[in-house]
Amino acid sequence: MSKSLREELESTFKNIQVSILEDSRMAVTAETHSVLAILRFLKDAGFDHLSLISAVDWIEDNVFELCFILTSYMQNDDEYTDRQKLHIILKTRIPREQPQVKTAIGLFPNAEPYEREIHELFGIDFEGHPRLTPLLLERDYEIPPFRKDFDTRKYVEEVFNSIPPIEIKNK
Amino acid sequence: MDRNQIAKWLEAPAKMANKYSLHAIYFCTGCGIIEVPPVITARWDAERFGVIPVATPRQANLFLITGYVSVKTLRPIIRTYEQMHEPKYTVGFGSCPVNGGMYWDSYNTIKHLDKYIPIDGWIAGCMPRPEAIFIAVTHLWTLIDKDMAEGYVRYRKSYRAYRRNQEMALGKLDWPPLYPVSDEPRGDEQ
Amino acid sequence: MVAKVAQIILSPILALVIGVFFLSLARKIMARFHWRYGPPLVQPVIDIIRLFYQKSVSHGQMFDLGLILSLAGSIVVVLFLPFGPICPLSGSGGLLVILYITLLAPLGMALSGGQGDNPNISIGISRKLILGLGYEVPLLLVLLAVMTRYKTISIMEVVSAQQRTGWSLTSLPLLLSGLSYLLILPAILGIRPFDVSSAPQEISSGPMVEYGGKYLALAKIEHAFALFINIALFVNLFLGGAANPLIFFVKMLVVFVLGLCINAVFPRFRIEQAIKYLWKWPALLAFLGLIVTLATRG
Amino acid sequence: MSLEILLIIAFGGAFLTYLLGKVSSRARDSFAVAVSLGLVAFVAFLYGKPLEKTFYFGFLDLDLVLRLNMLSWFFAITIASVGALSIIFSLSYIKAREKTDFYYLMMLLVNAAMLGIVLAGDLLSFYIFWEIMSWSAFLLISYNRGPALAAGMKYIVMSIIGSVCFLVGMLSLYVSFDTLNISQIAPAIASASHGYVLFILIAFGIAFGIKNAVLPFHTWLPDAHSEAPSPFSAVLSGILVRMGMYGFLLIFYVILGLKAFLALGQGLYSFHYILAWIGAINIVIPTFIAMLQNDSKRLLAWHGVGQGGYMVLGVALGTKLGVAGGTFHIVNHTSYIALLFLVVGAIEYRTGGVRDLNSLGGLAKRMPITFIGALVGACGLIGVPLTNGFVSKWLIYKSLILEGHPFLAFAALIGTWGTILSLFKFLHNIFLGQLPEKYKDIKKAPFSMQLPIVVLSLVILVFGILPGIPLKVINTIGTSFGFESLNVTLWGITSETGTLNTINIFFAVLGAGLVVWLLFRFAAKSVSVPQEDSYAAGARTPADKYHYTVEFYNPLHRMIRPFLRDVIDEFYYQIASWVRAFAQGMRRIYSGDVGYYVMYIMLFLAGLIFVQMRWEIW
Repeated sequence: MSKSLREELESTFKNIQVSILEDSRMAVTAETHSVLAILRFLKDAGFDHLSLISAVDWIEDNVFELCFILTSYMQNDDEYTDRQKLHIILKTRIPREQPQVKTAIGLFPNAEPYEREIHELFGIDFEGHPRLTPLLLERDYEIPPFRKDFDTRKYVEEVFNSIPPIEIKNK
Repeated sequence: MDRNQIAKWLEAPAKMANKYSLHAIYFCTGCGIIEVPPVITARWDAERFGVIPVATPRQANLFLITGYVSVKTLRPIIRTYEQMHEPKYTVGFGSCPVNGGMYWDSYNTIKHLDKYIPIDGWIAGCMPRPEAIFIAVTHLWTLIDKDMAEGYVRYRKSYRAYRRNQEMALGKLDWPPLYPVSDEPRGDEQ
Repeated sequence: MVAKVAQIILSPILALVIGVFFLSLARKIMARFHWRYGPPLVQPVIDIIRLFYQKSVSHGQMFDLGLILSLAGSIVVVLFLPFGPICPLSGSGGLLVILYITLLAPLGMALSGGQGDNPNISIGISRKLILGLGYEVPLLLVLLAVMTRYKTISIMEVVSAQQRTGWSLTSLPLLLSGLSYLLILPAILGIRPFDVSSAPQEISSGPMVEYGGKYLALAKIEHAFALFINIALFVNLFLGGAANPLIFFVKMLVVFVLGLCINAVFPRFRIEQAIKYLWKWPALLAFLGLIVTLATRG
Repeated sequence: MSLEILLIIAFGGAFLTYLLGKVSSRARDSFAVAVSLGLVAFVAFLYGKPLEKTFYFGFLDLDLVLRLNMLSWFFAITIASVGALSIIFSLSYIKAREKTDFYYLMMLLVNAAMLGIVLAGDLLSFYIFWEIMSWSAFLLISYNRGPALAAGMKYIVMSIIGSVCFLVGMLSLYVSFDTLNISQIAPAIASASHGYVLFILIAFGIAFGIKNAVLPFHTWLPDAHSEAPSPFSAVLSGILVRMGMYGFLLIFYVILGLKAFLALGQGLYSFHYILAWIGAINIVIPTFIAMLQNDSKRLLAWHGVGQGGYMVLGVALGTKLGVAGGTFHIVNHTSYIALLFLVVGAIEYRTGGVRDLNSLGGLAKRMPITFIGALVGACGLIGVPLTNGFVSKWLIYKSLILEGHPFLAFAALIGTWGTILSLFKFLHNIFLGQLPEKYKDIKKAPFSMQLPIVVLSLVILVFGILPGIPLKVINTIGTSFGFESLNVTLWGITSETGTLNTINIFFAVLGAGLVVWLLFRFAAKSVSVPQEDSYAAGARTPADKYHYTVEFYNPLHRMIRPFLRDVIDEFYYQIASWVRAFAQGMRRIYSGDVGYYVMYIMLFLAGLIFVQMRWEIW
C-alpha cells in the first residue's frame, strides 16, 4: 500500500527521495521550495494531522534541517487501512545564514506554536507567520540557544555567575 | 518538641507561636511539589506539627521552594515572597536551588537562589522524602529558637543588593520595590 | 444589675471559648476521618496568637472597619442569644432583631473584602451572598413556623414554652421544620458541601485572600462566633435550650459533630447545585411545616 | 400665619425664581434656596396647630378648604425638607446645563404642588394640585431630552389615566353627597352601600396605585427615574411617588374610617387582605429584578417599586403596629432613596454622566463622603439595625407575625435579602474594588452636593437610634385614625408582646466595636498598600482589568432569568402597538378628495333610512 504512495510521490515531484524505514514509517526528503506542495499533496492523500515540526542544526554541513511529521486521524477505525497507520516524516535542508521558510499555517493552523518555538530557539524566520513573538524564553539571546554554536557554559558564566552573592552583614 | 511547656509560652509567645503554626504556601515552583501531597495527607500528616497548606501568600509564613527554579518561575517566586508577611521563612528542597544542581550549565535555570531571595533552610535529596521535610521543619524550629531563621531581616536590610540581583537576572521588574530603594548610582556596596 | 453586666461580659467570652473549641474539634475530627492524628486541640489558639504577632497589609479604611464591624456584629448577636439561663439582652427585640443583626457579619465582611482590590474576593462574596439567599428561603419559613406556633417573637418565650411542652423538634408540626433546619445547617455554617464562598482551590479562599496577620485572626474568631451563634440558635429553637449551660453545651456538641460528619465526607457543591438543593427539599419541608403549623394553630 | 400664606410663598417663590433667573443666576440660586428653606421653617413652625380655613369659591358653590392635621403636617415636613435638599444639591449639578431657570421653576412648582395636595381639605383642590404636580413632574422628567422624552411620555400617559379615574371617583362622590369637603364626606360615606364603597375604593385605588407604582401599574417608574435629572429623581422617588401612599391613607382611614375599611368583604376575600397580598408581591418581584440591573439609577428605581410594597403591606394590614410601620416606612424610604439618588447624581457629576455599573469602581478612595452616604443609605434600605429602615420593618413584621400572616412576613423578609444582594452589587461596582485608570485623579463631590448627603445620612442614623422622635408623631396619627396608642419611648416601643429597644443595640454594637478595635490596634502594625499590590498568583495585576463587576450574580441570574421578564411592560407596549395599528387603519379614511366624503355621508344617510324603515325606532 505504501508502495503506491511512494510511486505517486516520486512521479509527481522531481528530485525527491522516498524511503520506507520500518513497516509504518516513511521518510521523504525534498527541496525547500516544493515542501508546501508536498504537504498539500499529502494532506489531500489523507494525512491531515501535522503532529510536529522540529529542526536539527547540522553545523558541520552549515545547514538546518526542518522535519514535518504527518499522520492521519483514525476516522474510520473499523477498516483500519495500513495507510492510516503510516507516519510520514518530511525533511528539507535550508542554509544556516538568514534561514527563511514559508509558513505552513495556511495548510495546518496548528503549526503556529511549533514555528514560533523554532523561530525563538533556532532563529529560523517563517515568512507569513502572524505572531513570531517570544514563546518560552524569559531573556533575549543574541545567538538562539538551540544552535550548536551557542556555548551554554560561557553564557552561564557571564550571565549568572557574574551576579555577586549577598554578603551576610556583621552577625 | 517543647509545645506543651507553658513556661516557654509565657516567656516568648511570639517565637513559640511562630514555631508551632507554620502555614506553607501551596505554590508548585519545581519538580519537588509531588512530595508535598503525601506530606499533608494521611500517611505522614504534617498537621501534627501545625503545618497546613494555604492558598495565598498573605496567609502564609513558610515558603517551600521545591526543586529547580527556572528563569520564568523566579519572577512569581520573588513576587510571592514579597507578598508574604514577616516573619516568613523559606526552605529549599534538593540541590537545584543551592547551586543549580544537575542543571548547573543550563541557560534557563537560576543557579544560586539565595542571590535573589533569602533561604533559611536547605534539605538534601533529589527529591527529599516526607521524613526529610519533617526534619527540615524541626531544624527550622531550632533555627527560630536560636534566632538564626532571620532571612526576612536580611532581605529587609540589604534589599537594594537583592533588588539589583533580581534586575540583573530578570531584566525590568514590573512591580515597585518592596522597601524604599534610595536611587544613588547602582555600583556602590553597603 | 451587676448580674446583668456580668452576663454581658461573660457570654461573649464563653461564646469565644466554645467557638474556638469547635474549630479545633473540627480539625481533629476531620483528621480522624482521614486516618491521621491531626493537630493538638490547642492548634487554633496557637494559630491566632501567631497571626496577632504577624505583620499585615491593609487596603484602606473600609478594609479594616468592615472586618471590625463584622466581628462586632457577631459579638452583639451573641448578647441576644440565650445560652442556657444566661441571656443578657434578650428583652430588646427578640428573634427579628437576631435575624437582622446576623446581617451585620456578612455585610461587614463583604464591605471589607470589596475594598481588597481582588476579583477572587468579589467572586467569593457574590457566591456567599447567593448562598445566603439560598438558605434564607427555608430558614425564614422555619423561623416563621416557630414564631406562629408559639405566637411570640421573643426567643426566651420560645425556650420557656419548650421547657413546658417538650422539644419542638419532637412536637409534630415543627418536626418538618426541624428536619429542614437540619438539612440547611451545613449551608448556614458554611462547612464543606457548601463552602463555595471560601474555596481554597477555586478562588484561593475567597474573601480571605488579602487577609494577612491580624485580619486573618479576626476572620477566624468571627468564624468561631458564627459557628456558636448558628448552632446555639438551632438548639434554642428546636432542642429546648437547657436549664443549665452544661446540657446546652452537650446539645450543641451533638449537633456540631453531626454537621462535621457531613462536612468530612461530601465534596464541594457548585453554587448552582447548592441553590438547587437548598430550594428543593429543605424549602419544601419548611413550607409543609409552616402549612401544618398554621392548620394546627387553629 | 395660616395656610394660604404658605401656599402663596411656595407658588410665588417658584415664579419669582424664574423671573430672577432672567436677571442673574446667582440671585436666582440663592433665592431658590431661601424659598425652600423658608418653607421648611414655616412648616416646622406649624407643628401641632390643627388649622382649618375654608374659602368660598363660586364654582358649583363648592368651598375650597385648606386644613392641617398631624398626618398632613407629617407629609408636609418631609416634602419641604426633601425639596430643600434637592434644590441645594442641584445648585452645582445643573449649573453647567442650559435652561436652568426653567429647571428651578419646575422644581419649586412640584414642591409647592405637593404641599398643596397635602394641605387640601377638599377633593377639588386636591385634584387641582395633583394635576399641577403631574404636569411639572412630566416636564422635569423629560428635561434632558433623548430617551427621557419617551420615559416622560410613558409617565404622563399613565398619570393621565390615574387622574381620569380620580375624576370619576370625585364626580360620583359629588353626585351622591353633593359635597367634596373631606370632613363632610367621611360621615356620609359610612351609610353608603358596600358596592358603592368598593367602586370608590377601586377608582381612587387606581389613581393612587399608578402614582405609588403598585405592581400592575409600576412600569413607568424605572424609565422615569433613570432618565430624570438626579436631584429631581431624588424628589420623584422620595416623596412624589409617596403622594399615592398619602392618598391611600386618606381614603382608607380618613374618608372611609377604620371599621368600614376592615369590614369590606370577609375572611380571606376582604379588601385589605387582598391589598396586603398585592403589597407583598410588590416587594419580592421588583427587588429581584433590581438585582440584575446594570444601570445604577434603574437599580434604585426598581427598589423604589419594591419598597412601595412594604408601605402598602403595612397600611393595608389595619393593625395599629402595621399602620404605624407603614407610615414610618414612608419617611424612612424617602430619606434613604433620596440619599442614594443624590449619591448617584454626585457620581454622575464627577464622572461625566456615567451610570453604568460595569465601568465604575474603586471610587471610595477618591470620594469618601459620597461613599459614606451611599453606605448609610444602603444600610437604611436593607434595614440593618441602627438605621431607621430596621425600625419600620420591625413594626411591620411584628404585626404580620402576631396577626398570623406568616406567608406575607415571608415575602417581606425575602425582599430584604434581595435588597442586600442588589445593594451590595451597587456599592461594590461603584465604590469598592480597583479604581480604573481614567478616574485616577477624580475630585471629591463639591460642598453643595456633600451637604445634603451628610444631612440625609444623619437623619437615617438619628431616626434609627432614637426612633421615638418620629414614632411620637406617628402615634398621634394612629390615634387620629382610631387605633389605640402604642406606648412609645424615646428608643423604641415597649409592649408585652416583645419590645424594641434600639439604644441597647446601639450601645452593644458600640461596645463590641470598641473592644474589637482595641484588639485590632494592639496587634502587629499593618502597612497600607496600593491597589496594584494584590494577590495575582505571582503575576502582575493587569490595570483596569482586575475588577469583577460584569454579571455579578451570574449563577443566580441564569437560574431566575426566565421568571423575571417584565411581562406587564410588554403587555402595555402590545396594547400601544395595537392602538397604533388601529389608528393607522383609520387614517386611510381621510383620503383627501371630496368625492369620498360625499360618499360617506350618503352611505350614512342610507343606513339611517334603512334602520328607520326596518325597526321604526323613532
